[in-house]
Amino acid sequence: MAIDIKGVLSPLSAIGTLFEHPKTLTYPQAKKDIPVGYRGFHINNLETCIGCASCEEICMNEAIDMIHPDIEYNPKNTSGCVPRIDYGRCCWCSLCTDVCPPSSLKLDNICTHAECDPDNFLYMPKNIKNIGEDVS
Amino acid sequence: MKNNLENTIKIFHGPQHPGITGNMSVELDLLGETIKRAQTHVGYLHRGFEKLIERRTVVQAFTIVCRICVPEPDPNEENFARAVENLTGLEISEKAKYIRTMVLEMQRLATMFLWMGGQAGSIGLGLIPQWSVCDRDYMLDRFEELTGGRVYHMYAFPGGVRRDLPEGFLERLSDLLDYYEKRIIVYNNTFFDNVIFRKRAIGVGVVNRDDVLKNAYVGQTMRGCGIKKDVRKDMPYLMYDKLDFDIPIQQDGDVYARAIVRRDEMLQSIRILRQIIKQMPKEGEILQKIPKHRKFKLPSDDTYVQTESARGAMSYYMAGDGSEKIRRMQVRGPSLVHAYTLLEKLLVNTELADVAMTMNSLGICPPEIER
Amino acid sequence: MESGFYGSSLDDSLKCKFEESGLENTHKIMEKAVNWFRSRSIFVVAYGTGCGAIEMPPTFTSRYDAERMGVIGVATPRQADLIILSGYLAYKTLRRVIRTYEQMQRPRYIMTLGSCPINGGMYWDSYNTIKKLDDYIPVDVAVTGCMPRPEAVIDGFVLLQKRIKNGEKAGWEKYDENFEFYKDNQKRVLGGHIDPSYETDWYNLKSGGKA
Amino acid sequence: MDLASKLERLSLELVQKQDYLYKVTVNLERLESLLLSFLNEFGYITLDSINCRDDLEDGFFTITYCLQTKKRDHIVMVQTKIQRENASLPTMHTIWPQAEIMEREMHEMFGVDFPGHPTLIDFALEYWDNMPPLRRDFDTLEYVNSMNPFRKQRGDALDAKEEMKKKREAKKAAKLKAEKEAQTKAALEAQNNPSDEVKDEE
Amino acid sequence: MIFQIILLIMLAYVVGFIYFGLYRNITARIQSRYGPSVYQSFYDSIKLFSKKNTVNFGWMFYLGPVIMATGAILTLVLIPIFSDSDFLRSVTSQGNLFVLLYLMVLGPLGNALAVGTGGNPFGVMGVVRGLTRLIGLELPFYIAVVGLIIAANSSDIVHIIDLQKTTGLNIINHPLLFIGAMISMVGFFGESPFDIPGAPQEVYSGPRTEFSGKFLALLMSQGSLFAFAKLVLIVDLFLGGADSLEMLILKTFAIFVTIIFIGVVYGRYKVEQAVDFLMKLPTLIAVLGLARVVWFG
Repeated sequence: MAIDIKGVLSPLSAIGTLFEHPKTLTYPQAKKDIPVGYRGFHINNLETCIGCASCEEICMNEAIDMIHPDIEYNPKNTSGCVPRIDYGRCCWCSLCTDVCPPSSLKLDNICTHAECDPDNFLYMPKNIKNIGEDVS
Repeated sequence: MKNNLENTIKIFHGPQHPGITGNMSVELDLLGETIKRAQTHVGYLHRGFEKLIERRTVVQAFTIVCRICVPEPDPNEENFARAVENLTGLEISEKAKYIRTMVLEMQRLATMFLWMGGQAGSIGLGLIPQWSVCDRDYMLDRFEELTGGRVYHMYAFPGGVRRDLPEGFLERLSDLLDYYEKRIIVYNNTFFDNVIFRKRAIGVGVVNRDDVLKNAYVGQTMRGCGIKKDVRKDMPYLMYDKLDFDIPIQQDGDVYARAIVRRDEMLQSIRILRQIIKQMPKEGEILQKIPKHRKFKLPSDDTYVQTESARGAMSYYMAGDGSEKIRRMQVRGPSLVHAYTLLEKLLVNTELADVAMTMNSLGICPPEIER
Repeated sequence: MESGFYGSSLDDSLKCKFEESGLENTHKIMEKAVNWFRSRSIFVVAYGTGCGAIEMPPTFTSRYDAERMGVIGVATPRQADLIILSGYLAYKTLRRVIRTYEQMQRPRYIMTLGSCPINGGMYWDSYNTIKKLDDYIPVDVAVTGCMPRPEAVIDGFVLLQKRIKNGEKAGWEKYDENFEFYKDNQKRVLGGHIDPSYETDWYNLKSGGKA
Repeated sequence: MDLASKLERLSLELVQKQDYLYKVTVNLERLESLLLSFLNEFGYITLDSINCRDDLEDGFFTITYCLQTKKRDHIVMVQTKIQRENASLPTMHTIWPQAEIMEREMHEMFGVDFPGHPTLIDFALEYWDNMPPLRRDFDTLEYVNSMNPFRKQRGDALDAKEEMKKKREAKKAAKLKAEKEAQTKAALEAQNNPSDEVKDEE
Repeated sequence: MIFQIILLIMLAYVVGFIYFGLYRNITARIQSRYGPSVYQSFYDSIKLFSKKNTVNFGWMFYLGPVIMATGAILTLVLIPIFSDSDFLRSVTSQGNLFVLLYLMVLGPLGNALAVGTGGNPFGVMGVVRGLTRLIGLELPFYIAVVGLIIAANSSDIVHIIDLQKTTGLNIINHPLLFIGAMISMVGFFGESPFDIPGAPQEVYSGPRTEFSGKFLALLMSQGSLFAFAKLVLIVDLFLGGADSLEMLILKTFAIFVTIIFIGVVYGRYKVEQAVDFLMKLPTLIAVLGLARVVWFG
């Protein structure tokens, strides 16, 4: 009866991890830095959005609707509409931001959204000039 | 023949089962614990990708292809991009080629870590998945920086890649590789050398060497049988002909041999990545300027491209029809043949306890079987 | 469906008993305590119905470690409180999901990951996937993202725990109340074949063909 | 290449598509014998995949068999065309076992029949009673709309083109209106103060 | 007396659950994460008691957990907890090792009875695996116990404890017997490499597949009671018992941690591999120990 001594003993080295610090991110308390450039939720600078609907056109998920905004927007907006994104459709491919002519539509690095009612996933992009500024 | 199945009980291994790789099921006829017949069922993940791609333009279809195989999206993107480039005759710059090669190898490492978790979990070694999935996460962090996506990168665009390297990225990647080299020694001690894994895996799920070439088994299944073939060497694409690496092989063709091949491939991936970090050109065009706002017109022609994914050769057939849309794209992943022709054969006369292990070692990925 | 003996604490009969003896407050406190314990211990059966299955391992292993919040994976639906449907559902999967869900014991909850179960997601024009999951089974928490990061999944757990703690009306109660509605929808989309079929005689097919 | 001359003897042309990719086109009658000679004579022992393409406009399916040698250093595509109506192909599962599953899939997705194939039953779909879904005349969006309702909250979406037009027209109208108003104003002013003008003239 | 028994059960319940919580925490730390709260098992068990059961497999199915709990409680009551005090002495003196060894098998039999009526193929498969494994587990453990009985010339546990005070601890006197008993104890605790009955990758939760709600809670409670009983048994037999609560907890915890460490780092044997292993190595060690006892005293 041959005994694989190495095979029996070497796994025991794993017990040493008991005295190491855990690698866990305690998420709701400690948040990980999500790098700039992460494809998170949408932001739209209404001061520069021209309402051209390029984003609506390129989106193959038909996730983007053009609607009239409640707040003040760019007076040069050609259609008077700004995009609203259905997060029951979006796949965060960022094609809409790639084709945006004035680069007003961007992706922020905020990316968590949980909701009890599945009807509440129509997302109005936050009106922020640049990523990082005034995320409130 | 029918007598074999008398007195058997029929159980379903899946689709909701901790021991199955993804959402598929294997119908097993058991006599005691011994399997007398196995039958694969797929379709739980069928989305009709090939239909969806026909409805979309090239640019729109680009975002959908990476979903074809969930654990490793990048070979899909690479295949798609290369097929479009072949059809339209686009040439990409050297830097873009290097970046794509780097992404593919990073993805290979990440997938291998996930596989290691699955393989160890299938023999009840709950420690290794906890470690290796965490280690994979560090690679996903690098992906997050580079591509902006954690799992689905949507990075290798036809004509190049979508973004340039962030500042200091290569140094951070190099640090991660140092860490991985240390970790692989730890995994070697705790998992590959583990007496239980050796006892369970050696001599189980032996693939017949004569079948391998004819039945189009690929990847580690093939290399575990001692056949030294790899798409990266035989039909080099991107920068693989300028990089120095070996193809690890094992002779036994069992689960353990495939595990060792995978471990050695991880080391080779690290070696390739180190070379890429050294050779990465500073300057270069990231994405080809494509006239008319990234609109591709595919000629009415067809092509067939192959990429070595972490589980074997993955091929795309693509045909255009002179318009912006793709006439037909067919995916032939490594799992299709493995999950049907091979798995059904391998499981007969093994035991219920071996099912999860065998399945994991074949690298079966259900979303890619049925698309 | 429920027999007296195997029935439970904190159901209506118990409530009546408490009320008869004038102990409504005790019952309320008990219920609150039980809700707290329920929120602290959630047994999860993770059904990898779609792409989201790839973010389940990081959530439950050492990087994000959902277990520290009392969210613990179990193997069988019988023991589970929460089923995670991670991604789009093909019709074939929906049959299994309904079956799995109905095997779970009350109180039971459903959490969906990704945008696909909400409104079709990127497979909105696919002929084989479900577009609005909450028509067929009641969804308690939906997490959007493609795929949702483990952080988002944990946010979903936190939201669910808050709901359970507050004793809000959960999906399983809706399912029991509107059983006909859900069954009608299921029948409409699954064409009456709600149970999975495992009837093909593979072996005879094969040997008959090859002989 | 050696294969090219061999194929020339069979009066078939080998086309090089990419560095590692070659293509042979053959008609359906000769397909089976050609595949057999690829396997037995030319050494192409691996069947990598069978692809099917629906050329709806021309009324046929294009079938591609991808073959590889033992060395696996190049791929040969053997291509043939079959009629779309009552499509039927010889089955290859006796030669290559993996063809069984590929043909089963093709049967389900395109409705191609394989006489002699033992397991032509469901592959991925369950209780499917419509047209084979990958045929191009199957409209998946129409099927989806008949089966699954989408959410109704998005009813307030506007057509941006229409809005643009509307806004442009509104702008134009506003401009016109302004012009008109200016004109009428001027006219009114002119009417109201004819005396002034007269005076001015004077 | 009744009061003492109730006190003992409560003690075992609390200690068992906290041990289970610690088990989760230590495992989690080795897996480099934090793990759940130490009291998580309490939460689980209270939550499970508050669940509604809608499945009905008949009375036999629900008697299974009850039989198992009975086995666990009886085992617990018959083991002397403290060596020097009079606590529960009159009950423990009624039993001896043979009764205990019988009672330890009662649980799995009750389980088999219940799962058989449940009719779930995975449950039945798990039970068959469990019973097969039991054959292998019992052999080295019984041999070790027989060795101790011969050495002490008595099957009374109290006597064995008392004897260790004069002759020294059995772990030092009879190390081979201890190793044999410990290896099978790893299996009795359902730890890797002998955790085949409930292997989730193969048979879901094995025997527990159909149990839910209150009955699962009962199973968990009896599991922790029984775990405590087994730990105390090992401490009594090999570590000379304990004369105070602190000593008891210290000694049982040492044994427990050893078992956890073995369970964490190894994978899972297949059932016949497990029996094969248990029949060979631990049995051989135990037999050598027995021979040493018989020939050299």
